[in-house]
Amino acid sequence: MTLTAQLPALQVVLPMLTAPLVAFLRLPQLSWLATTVASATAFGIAVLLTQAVLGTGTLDYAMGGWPAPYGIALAIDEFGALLLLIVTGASTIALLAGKASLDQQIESARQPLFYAGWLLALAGLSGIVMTGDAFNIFVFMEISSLAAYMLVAGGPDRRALTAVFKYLIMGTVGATFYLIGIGLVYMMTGTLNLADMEARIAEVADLKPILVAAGFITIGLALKAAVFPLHAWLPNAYTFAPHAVTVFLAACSTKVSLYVLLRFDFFVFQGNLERHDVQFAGFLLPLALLAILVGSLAAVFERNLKRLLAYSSIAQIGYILLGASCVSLLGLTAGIVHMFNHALAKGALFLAVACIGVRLSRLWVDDLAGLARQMPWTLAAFVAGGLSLIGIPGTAGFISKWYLISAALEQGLTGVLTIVVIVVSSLLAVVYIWRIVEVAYFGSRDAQSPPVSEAPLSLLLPTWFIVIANVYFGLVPALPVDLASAAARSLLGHLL
Amino acid sequence: MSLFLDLGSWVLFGIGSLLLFIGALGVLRLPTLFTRMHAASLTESLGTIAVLTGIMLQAGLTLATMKLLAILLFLLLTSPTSSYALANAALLARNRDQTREQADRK
Amino acid sequence: MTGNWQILAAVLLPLLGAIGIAATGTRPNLRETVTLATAGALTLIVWSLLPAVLAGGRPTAELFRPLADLPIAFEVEPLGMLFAALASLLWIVNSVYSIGYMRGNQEKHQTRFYVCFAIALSAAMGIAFAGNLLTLFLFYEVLTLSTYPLVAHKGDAATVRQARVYIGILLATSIGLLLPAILWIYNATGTLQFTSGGILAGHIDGPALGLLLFLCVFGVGKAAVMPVHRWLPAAMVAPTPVSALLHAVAVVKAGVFTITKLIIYVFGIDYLFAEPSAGWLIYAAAFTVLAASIVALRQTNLKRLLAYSTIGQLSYVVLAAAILKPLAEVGAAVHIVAHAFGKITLFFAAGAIYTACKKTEIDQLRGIGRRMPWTMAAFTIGALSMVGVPPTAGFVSKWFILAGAFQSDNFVAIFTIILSTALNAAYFLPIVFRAWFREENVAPPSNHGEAPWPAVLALTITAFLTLAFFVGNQPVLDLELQLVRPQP
Amino acid sequence: MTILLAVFLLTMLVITAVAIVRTRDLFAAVMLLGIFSLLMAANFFVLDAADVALTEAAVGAGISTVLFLGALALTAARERESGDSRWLPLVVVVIMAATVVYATFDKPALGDPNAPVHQHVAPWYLSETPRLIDIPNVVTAVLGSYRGYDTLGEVFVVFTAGIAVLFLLGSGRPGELFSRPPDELSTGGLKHHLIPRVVGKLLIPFIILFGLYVQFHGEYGPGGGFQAGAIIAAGVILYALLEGETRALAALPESALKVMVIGGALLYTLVGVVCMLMGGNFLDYSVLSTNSVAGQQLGIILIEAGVGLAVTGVLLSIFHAFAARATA
Repeated sequence: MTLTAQLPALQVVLPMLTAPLVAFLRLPQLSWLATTVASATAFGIAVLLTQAVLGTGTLDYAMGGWPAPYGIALAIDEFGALLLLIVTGASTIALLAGKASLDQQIESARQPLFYAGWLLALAGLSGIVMTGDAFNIFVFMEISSLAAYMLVAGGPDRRALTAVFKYLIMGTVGATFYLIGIGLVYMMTGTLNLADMEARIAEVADLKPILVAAGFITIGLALKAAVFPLHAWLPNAYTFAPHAVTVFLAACSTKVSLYVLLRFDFFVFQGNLERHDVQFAGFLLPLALLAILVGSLAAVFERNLKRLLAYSSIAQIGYILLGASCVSLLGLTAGIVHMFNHALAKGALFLAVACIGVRLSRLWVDDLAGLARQMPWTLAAFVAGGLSLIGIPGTAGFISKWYLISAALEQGLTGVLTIVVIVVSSLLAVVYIWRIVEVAYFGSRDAQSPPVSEAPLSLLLPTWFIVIANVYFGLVPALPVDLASAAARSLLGHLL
Repeated sequence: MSLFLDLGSWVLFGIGSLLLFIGALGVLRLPTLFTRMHAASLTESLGTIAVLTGIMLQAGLTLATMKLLAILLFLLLTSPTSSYALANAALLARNRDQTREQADRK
Repeated sequence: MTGNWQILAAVLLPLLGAIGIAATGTRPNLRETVTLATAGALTLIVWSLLPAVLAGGRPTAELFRPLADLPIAFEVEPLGMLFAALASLLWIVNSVYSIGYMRGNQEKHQTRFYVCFAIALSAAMGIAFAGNLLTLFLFYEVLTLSTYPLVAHKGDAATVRQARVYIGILLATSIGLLLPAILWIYNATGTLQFTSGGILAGHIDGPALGLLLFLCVFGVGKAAVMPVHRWLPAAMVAPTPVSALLHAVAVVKAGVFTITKLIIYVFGIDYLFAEPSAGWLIYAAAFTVLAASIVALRQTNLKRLLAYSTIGQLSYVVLAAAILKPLAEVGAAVHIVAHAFGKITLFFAAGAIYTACKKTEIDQLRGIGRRMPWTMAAFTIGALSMVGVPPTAGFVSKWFILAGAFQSDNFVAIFTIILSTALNAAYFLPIVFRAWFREENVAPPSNHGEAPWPAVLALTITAFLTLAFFVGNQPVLDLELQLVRPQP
Repeated sequence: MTILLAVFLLTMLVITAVAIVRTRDLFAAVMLLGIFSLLMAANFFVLDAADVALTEAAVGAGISTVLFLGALALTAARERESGDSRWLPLVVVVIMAATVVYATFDKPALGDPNAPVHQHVAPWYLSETPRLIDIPNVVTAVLGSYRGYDTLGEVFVVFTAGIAVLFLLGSGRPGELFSRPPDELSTGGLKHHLIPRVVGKLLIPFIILFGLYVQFHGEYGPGGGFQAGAIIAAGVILYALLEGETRALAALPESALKVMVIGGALLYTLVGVVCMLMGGNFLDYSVLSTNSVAGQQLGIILIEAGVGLAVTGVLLSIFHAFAARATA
């Protein structure tokens, strides 16, 4: 077997293998280095895999060499490749940028364990994305969740523990729901392999256990993905986590859950549950719209910088779901592209927050008064990220808005309502981003507060790298759009 | 022969069940912790012995009997010990409470 | 990045200039040299495109291709050529004036000012040369964002509040109305390419067309058609060179330019003319013209008066475009130029007065003509141009608009133009009268003369241009008549 | 008879669950949780899932109880009255229960040989395992080889939990897992009580021996690394309770625990990597030996050893982290 053929396995095994080695290192600096190298290598593997997927289509890998329904199969299609890029990319950038910030927030003695947790989260998330097996998803979901709880709990504020407790309870309930659903499906089909499940479910479609399973799986994953109104755990978890962790998790963790949700609801259940698209439009569309409005409104009235961005994330998750609930090629493309673009925009914003966090201990909007003069590059990056979030043309955010509105236009009259909501929430985004920009640029700094210098270069460079990526993918979005439309096509395979 | 064994085993079952029932009744009806423990620990040992011996009679001289014998040995060792530990803990806790009360009164 | 190098240079050069300005921020003289050199070079490049366009050529260029069939691409056509030529020319004059004004008033953050100015010019070039709606929208937003720091320049609480109104209205209308309109058009026609004769024919008709026109007209907030005009008076908190930029060089011009371009190249004049549901536009424009003039009558602050005058004058352009007759479209284009010359002169004069003696109210201007004769002479010329008196630029454009209105017997338009001319005279002439023929009622803080020489030089040039355009408007007409002449 | 037993056990389960929710005494809740696990294990046994029953008994009733008690030593023993209404959770739980009951309406009967689970993958496992792997306990074949990747994931779930606990409760010094208890305090526990010490010392060797039996007997009967790890860890914890932390750490020192945790996790992963290096897929044990069946068996033994090591190490580390915190 060539190395290329082994890449799918290596993607997960590499961070997994590094984690125990990193965990008990005596040198914190070395543990960071090892983690970063592993993460960067994982990103490299993800790039190679994406190339392979774009070249030859879905990659399959039989774990243990056992054929599909009997063993566990990895299956990476365009959707998975896109998510892998997001996960590994976010991890690498957050590690590169987060060094200075993490050194401040995590005691050096606890760092090796922290980085081991980071690698486990990375392995867990990539594992979920790659696998083609329902139970395997659960196992890796557990790894990533446990690791994520730990990373969030690393925050210096004691309230991080309360936040994590809520996150843990909600996450466990979500995972249990998912497991119940899987159990029911297994009872009716006798298989755990997603592709096999999809084929065998046809015989038992619309029986009660399958219906209930679909409900449990959807709700469980929606909980993990913080879909409104199951989002209560998210704001505080993002707020009190160490800044670098927020960058990492905000960019990818909820998206991975949404990815599983879409794979189940479209790939496994779509063709078999009667009038499935109508259910989507009936249940998820209103939720998505509400998420967008409520999240944006909460962000407008929030005074804590990180929580503000967290509420904005809830709204953005709504966008992704909105795209999916159009149940059309364009809509799914929009939702999936937005996964990528939102990761870019939120990544840039939270990185800028990390830059500020290195210099300021309190992160309320008022604390930023006049900061733009002292940290011009950081605030400029924040503005750029904000523009992308708003969806100004020339940034990545615009591309997803464009596809979303196009998808809504296809829907006729209900689409008009959708467009109104998108437009209103974009305007709310203008309001909440602009409030910060205004304070930072035109507020005056408290005379007593000590002078603040620009963030270290090690943080600024990755931040600006992502900012430039925002612009680049706003102008040349071929890669995410191609992947997303291919992914949408395969998800909708049954209906096309 | 087997009839006698059967009969014997059922008698043992009856005795064991009765002892366990009395023990349970004691746990429910007796007034304090120590008296309740007294009821439970005493009857439990004998009751278990009776029931397990009954099962052994049913099984005859097989591997199962050997396993049951091991279980019986295990139970005979652990159940009094755990009773002891429990009583000890209760004693310590009561002492602690009393010292606390005395401290409160002062 | 392919195509005509001049177009790409025109868009990218100001950006390079902005970097240069930022890099030389600590040395003001060098910084100003960079600004002027960039402005000069830009003007040369833009004007070098003119012969080709006059000869009927349509140079094109492409920058990126973000969406499969929607490139960020440029195509120079007469209307955009005119706008770009105008904006680049006025940038030089405005820069000269800015140097005088900013130094004269010892403004802070001058580097930021010049950087944003340069970015705004880049955006203006992008708007002017945009080959499709997406490109236009992109640069339209860049223009909004880059002018925000200029408007909020002073940075105190009141200024920031007004700047919030500015950016709020402009972003809200563009994202809320224009973007859905663009998507609608794209969804219906499958293209966003600007095409002679429009692209909508056969795709959208009836009330939907009226609705789309509504989205477009009010989505282009920069055109300040009432009721989305509020940002323009709010932006008066900005330094005067910025007001000049907003009112004459780029921003509002970009607005009316966009509407005119949409009407000609997306809706199509003939298609829209035949569609009764689009008829409301002329009323909206007429209402704005008259209402703005009436509001202007009641202003006591000179710059606010000028702002409301601009709102009225902008709607002339919209009105002209909405007449939907060839001559009126030419009039719309010419009025963009004419109003630019006149209004920049007026603002330069207002800024010069502020720099010299910190006067902002109309009532304080009595007798000021004797202290600042050059400035007030230029102001007078600008005011006459606004009213439309020969021999000023304003007369030329009004002539064409009226001719267009008669072409279609559009009595609403004719009536509006006549009445508003009277109103314009009613609010401008008293100022001129007071400045020249009344005694000073308040003693100035110092015995001042004219403003710093760069400012006076700049306003003299623009006043001269206002006069010169009356006789030398032939090139502009040649250019713009291509709009209505069938393509070879 | 089986049905009767199942109904009885399930009824007890519900009663215990309700009691756990209702009690405010957290010690009582912990004890009830132990009972709950034991009932659960019995239930699994009734359903013929002996492996699961063993794990549930060892982990749920054994280790978890100790860890809960360790946690209680760090916090209060009584639940604080919370102002939140309990109605919403109750409603949610009732709806969920009703939904699950609703879902069972169309389900195949318990033990129905025509149920999909008995028709698709399972028969293949039963018929092919003798040929491919040749061990009597098919469950071990499934867990160790067919779905070995899942098992690897589960080991890492345990590992992650251990890392998380050490991160939160650990010593905070580089290279040290948990703070050491001061020596004078280590005289606590039951060290001066003759009866438990004698009985404990008598039992501990047998517990460990049983653990090893479960570890290596996994190919033939119920058992395997998870259960064995939990049982051995329970034995060591018992020793720690009787003799004090310090003696337990002397018997199985921190460095040994570290080796077990890292070594266990790495052993499993590296077996997979070696398979890759030898030309197979990840965790494809067939290539480990010239004979693919022998390779499979070797692989399973190795990874089970990894599981056992890692689970023992992690559980003990977690226990020590809690205990050290409680005494310190």
